[in-house]
Amino acid sequence: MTGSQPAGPRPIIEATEVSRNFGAFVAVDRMSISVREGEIVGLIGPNGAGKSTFFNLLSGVMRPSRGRVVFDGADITKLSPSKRARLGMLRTFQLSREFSRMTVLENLLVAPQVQLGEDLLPLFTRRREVDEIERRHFDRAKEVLAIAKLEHVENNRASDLSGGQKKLLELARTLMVDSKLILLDEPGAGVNPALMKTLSDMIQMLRNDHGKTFLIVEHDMDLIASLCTSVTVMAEGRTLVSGSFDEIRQNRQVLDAYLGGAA
Amino acid sequence: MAINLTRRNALKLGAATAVFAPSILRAQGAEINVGSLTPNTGGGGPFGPNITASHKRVADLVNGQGGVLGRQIRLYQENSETNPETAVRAADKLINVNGVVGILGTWSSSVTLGIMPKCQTAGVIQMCTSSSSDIPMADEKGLVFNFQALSPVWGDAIAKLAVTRGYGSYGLMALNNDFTKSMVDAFAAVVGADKVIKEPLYYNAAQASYRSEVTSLIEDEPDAVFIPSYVTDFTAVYKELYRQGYEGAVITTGLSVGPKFKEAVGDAADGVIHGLPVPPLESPAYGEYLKEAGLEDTGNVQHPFGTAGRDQMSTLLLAIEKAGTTDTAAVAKAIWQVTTGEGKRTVYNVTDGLAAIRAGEEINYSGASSSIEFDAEGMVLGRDFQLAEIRGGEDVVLERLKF
Amino acid sequence: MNLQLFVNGLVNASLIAPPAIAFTLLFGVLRFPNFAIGGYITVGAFMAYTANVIFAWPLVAATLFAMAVTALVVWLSDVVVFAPLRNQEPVTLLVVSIAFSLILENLVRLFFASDVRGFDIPLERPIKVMGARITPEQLDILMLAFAITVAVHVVLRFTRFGKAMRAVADNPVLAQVRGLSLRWITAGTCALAGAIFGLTGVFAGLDLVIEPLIGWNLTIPIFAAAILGGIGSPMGALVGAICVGMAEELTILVLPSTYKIAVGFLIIAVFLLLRPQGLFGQPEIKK
Amino acid sequence: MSEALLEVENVSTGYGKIDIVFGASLGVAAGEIVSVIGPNGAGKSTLLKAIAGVLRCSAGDIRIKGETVANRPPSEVARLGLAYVPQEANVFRQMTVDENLTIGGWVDRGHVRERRERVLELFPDLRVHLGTRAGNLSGGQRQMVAFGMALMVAPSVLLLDEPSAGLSPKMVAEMFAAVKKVNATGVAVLMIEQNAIQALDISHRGVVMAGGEIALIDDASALLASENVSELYLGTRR
Amino acid sequence: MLAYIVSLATFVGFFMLLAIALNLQWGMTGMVNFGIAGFYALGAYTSGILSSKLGLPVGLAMMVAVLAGLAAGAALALLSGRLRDDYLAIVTLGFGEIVRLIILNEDQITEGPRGLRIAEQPLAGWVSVENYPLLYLGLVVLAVAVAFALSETIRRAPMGRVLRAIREDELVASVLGKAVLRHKIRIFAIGGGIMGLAGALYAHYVQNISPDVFLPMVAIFIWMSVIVGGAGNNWGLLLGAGIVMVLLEGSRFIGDIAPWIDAEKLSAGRIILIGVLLIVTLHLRPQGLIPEPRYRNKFQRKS
Repeated sequence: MTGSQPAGPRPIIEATEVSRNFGAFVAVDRMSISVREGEIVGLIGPNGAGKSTFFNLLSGVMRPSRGRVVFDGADITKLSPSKRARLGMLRTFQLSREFSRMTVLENLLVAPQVQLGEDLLPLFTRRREVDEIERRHFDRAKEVLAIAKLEHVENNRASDLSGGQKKLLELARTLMVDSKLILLDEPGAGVNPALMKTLSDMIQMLRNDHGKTFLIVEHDMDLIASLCTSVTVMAEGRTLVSGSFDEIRQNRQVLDAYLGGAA
Repeated sequence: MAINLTRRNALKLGAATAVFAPSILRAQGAEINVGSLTPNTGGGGPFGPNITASHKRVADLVNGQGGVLGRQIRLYQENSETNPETAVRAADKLINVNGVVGILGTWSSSVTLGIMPKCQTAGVIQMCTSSSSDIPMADEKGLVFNFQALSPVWGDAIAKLAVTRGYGSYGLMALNNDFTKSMVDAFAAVVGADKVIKEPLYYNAAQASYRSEVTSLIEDEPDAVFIPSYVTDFTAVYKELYRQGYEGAVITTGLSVGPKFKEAVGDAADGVIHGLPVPPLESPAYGEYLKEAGLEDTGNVQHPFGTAGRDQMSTLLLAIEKAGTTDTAAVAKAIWQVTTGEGKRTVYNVTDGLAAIRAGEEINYSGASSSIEFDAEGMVLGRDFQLAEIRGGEDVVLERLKF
Repeated sequence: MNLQLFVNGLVNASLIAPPAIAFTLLFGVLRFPNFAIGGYITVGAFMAYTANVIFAWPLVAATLFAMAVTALVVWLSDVVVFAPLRNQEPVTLLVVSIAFSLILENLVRLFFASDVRGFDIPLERPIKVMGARITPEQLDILMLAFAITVAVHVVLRFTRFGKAMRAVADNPVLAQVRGLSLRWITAGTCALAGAIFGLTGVFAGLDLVIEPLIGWNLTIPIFAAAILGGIGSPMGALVGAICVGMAEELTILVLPSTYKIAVGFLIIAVFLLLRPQGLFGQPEIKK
Repeated sequence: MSEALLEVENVSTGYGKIDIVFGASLGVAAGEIVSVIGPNGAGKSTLLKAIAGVLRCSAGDIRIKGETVANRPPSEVARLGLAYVPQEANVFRQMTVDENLTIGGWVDRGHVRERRERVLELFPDLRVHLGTRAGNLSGGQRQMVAFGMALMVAPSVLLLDEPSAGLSPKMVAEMFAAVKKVNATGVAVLMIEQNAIQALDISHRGVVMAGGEIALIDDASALLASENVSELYLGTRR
Repeated sequence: MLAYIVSLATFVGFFMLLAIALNLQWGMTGMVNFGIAGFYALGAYTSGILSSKLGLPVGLAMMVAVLAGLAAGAALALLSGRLRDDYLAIVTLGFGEIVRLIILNEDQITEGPRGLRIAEQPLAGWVSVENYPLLYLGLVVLAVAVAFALSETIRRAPMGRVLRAIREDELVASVLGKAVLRHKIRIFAIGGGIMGLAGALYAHYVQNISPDVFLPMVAIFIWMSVIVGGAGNNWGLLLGAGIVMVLLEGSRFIGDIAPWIDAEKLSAGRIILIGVLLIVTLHLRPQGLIPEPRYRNKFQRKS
């Protein structure tokens, strides 16, 4: 399935025959996927195809019933979400989840991993270093705020943001982190078309300038078309077909199950 | 930072208390301050109010007659909630704000012992009705007077009656505290360990059910069960015993089976055997107490702790008059002088006692709770002990023991 | 002995199950664990006492009176105390409800003092069933408790009001948007739960003794039962009540009975570690 | 255009004491679809919540069929014939689809049976799921249940907050078709959409909101044609 | 009078220590703890038994008490750290009750219901007996200051930020790579240690402790302090602890002015008063008297 792609850079994440069932219901059924460094892979499919569950399996929020997930050459099937994150895998959520009683700025500052100042002892013994790191994060946060067009609300509580702003904040948070792979769960849902441009520019820039890899679940076909190097269509818990966007949009099965007559 | 804040709080406190300052200062000048710390709520809740009332009655009486040493008595009453945590802070207030010479009326041993370090440091007299044998040990300055027989005495007396009834086997169950535990030990020692069916069962107060405890207690069908306890938990336990069909004898302390118990369980109360230290019913002091408290003489014990409250306050005031000062060491010494010893004039109330002292007589106060004689450690020596059985909803006295 | 312990456990369960269900119902609509159950039960017990002993009403009439008054108290407490604080975190409201329970308990103490009391009905001797003893009164309690559980289940599942209650518990904003009056459904739930608490007060007064702490002493077992059942499910609460009731009684086989309360807690802890969502629970209460 | 069923006049509203929407006015007539578009944070959802009675208005008036509904509880607003479908949390997750529909018909319980049939005709997929808990449905199916619930009362005004969010392209088309079908029976529809172009395609008029204010109200076709609007709010990609 | 104020201030100090600890656990991290009395008792009994029965120097005994609280906190969080709020409430409450039951029942070690007498006091003999309470108050104030400084440092540092993030949304925090459980265990342990310290200070101050002191009521008062003062705010809770204690104690004076009020009614009234205070405060100031400060980055002002 993924063999149709030309041999290129090594795969950053590889899921092999991953399954997950809830009782008798099989949400993800022997699903396999492979994403290579620098790719932006779109994961699309009808509602209820198991995309979100599959994301949960990749990011460690759920454990697969069967199958194996390899990230950057290491088997991470049984690792906790935080350990995966520290290896360089990040994700966002479909319904944005912000730290609601913290300010927008704080939401960003909390994101960078393994901060010295998060331990107790360095607060007393290595104050200067802690401050330096903090300064660096602060500067970075300012840049990210500018990119995400959230500067004017940096001191607002995250709970006061509108739905679309929360989405942006969530994406912005991933920019604070040094990661290799970013899993985006419907980044475009509820985002205004004009902002969608900002969003797609951000993703492009991250890939081109920073060499990041993306796996994106999305319904907005424009976004998928403009960003993705390849697309996998999921239905009923497994891969229906994968290939380039143009190949996909010609596929009869895909048209019937997902795109409908519209595309 | 925090130092500042504490200071600020302290200032705020100062401001709050300053409101009361005038009365406090006046009190310290002319009046004699006495503290009453009684269990008006919590485990001692059923008994505290009687003690409180007794303290107040005696103080009012004396004030009406011109006070002691020509000074009025100012009584400060606090609730210990039968909780040593609260009691310590209440004692603190009595000692440091009200400047009391003595704290009267503590009931449970943990409260009496809990406030003892504070009282000892400040040199304040304590009068209590507690039964822990730790009390004399903890009292290093000879300032503590106990108006209650220690619990082994209870167990001993009750057990002796049980033996005369010739029960073949006993089940033991008790509230989990010092008072009842040592009573169980004393009881078992008298009836003989071989007659005790199994290890005593201890339970905590305020349980949501006592079912399985009772089941286990009567499993081997002992002839009699001994359950030293307080009224709240005993009532629940007894109901359970009755409902599980126990037909043997039920023996407990008199504390558990007051009128409220009889009211609560009705006719089922018949047959319960109980004992407790009692006022000498024939004593004039007890008769006077009943009148003061507005009670009918039923020929039965009423207010076992209320009578002690009367004696505490009376004794303290007599001793102050006798000592001629409120210096606590002197007053403590005078307490022995006005209660203990032979060949003195016996008085039954504080009015007569004060008159006699002023007339230069040596007196021996004989109280409503006992004749009030203290041993060298300040523990009351003799209290009558009454054993009774409930029949037809009334206590029928089986035996009255003198110690 | 073991059969007797089993019966003991059942009687315990029948005391705990109805209030655990009522607690669960209240939780659904009020969206926080209302720990004032202790206060409510105490109020119920004392109201029944007042009617039965002071007004000399028959116990059944006194019980109905207690149920009515307690229902009113629960509703008023929501309107006056809890409703204005609805934006607070559940844990804050939990602390407030404990404070409110203390207020109720001490109000009762203001009027009735701390004396022990009992209803004006004679104690009964047990009947023997296969060697285990149970009194007719306990049998009544047992059957009533079971009837209440079934009734609540039926109401929730099949009646219009029951569906409304579930809808409000599920999604209060949407329920309002669909035309359900939050005020009336909350009032109805409070009244239903209150009536059950009042009845529990009577049961407890029959079983133990009537005193201001009567409700507080039952609070932990009730809460534990509701948690074991997974808050939100009446049938779960029943099963939870049976577990807690049994656990408390069977402790005595293993440990000194002074550790009774501890063992109850330990079982809950172990259980929660193994199955954090309760017996029948659906997760998510935090926001 | 006939007289407006829903009138919003100078409404200011928001969360707590902070207003997010300032002096908004608009009207929707029977048989009309009006789409509200605008950037994130413009106050579109907030305005809808105020109309439905979920939020209080600090100023202004809202009328349905001439009767003031501003600051009345949502249950009363619903009884006056307004059906609001929120964007998130729009079904009772613990209840079955059938129960959801029953609750949907709460204020008009005489017609539950026939209306359920109508909803099932509109969304045949739901028929096999009647006994399923709504929480276990897929996102698209939930959206149908939410929409279906609103149709259980034969509303005169329908408020939809992003009915197409999270739906696959195929379902988006189905959803819009359903909206159109309902509208054809004379229902006034006010809806928020990010999928602005498709939404305007089926709308009669469009409202552009920005910064908490109504920037522009015009015919849908005019908005689609306007270069300004499309650059600012519709995205340049078409 | 002064002596009383000193003594009351000392008690307020114990409350403040407990409140600071609870604020670390709940106010900042969102971990519910209704077992405060258990940690308090653990500290009190550890220090009391070690110094009075085993003759350890008081300072050392108190240090062990802190360690005991620390260890208990860590263990409890390790076991139950993943539980949701209401479940954690009952598990911690259970912990508190179990500690109390053990103290009550294992009387060979703890003296059980009759209570443990502790003659030993820290720095005894440094000053005269009359001035000792003042010295002790100084000691307590020092402890409060240290705990307060620690808590404020954590709150302002990246550590506090992570804790708040965990409070708001554990899953997101973990997806961002934060070791949620480790953070929770650490903060629960620190809180436990502070509570243990409070217990040890209490024990050597009152010199006679019994299981009745450590009822769940203690936890209720501390919760009230934190909520009234303002959760998440260290200054607020100092104020809250002060108010609750002053009201609790200050209402005693009502009996002095109005001696005709029955003592039983008065004490019922006092509890009612405290309850009403909590409810009224929340009605008037939903975030507490001093709400949690909004975060400002220290670099923000400069830029």
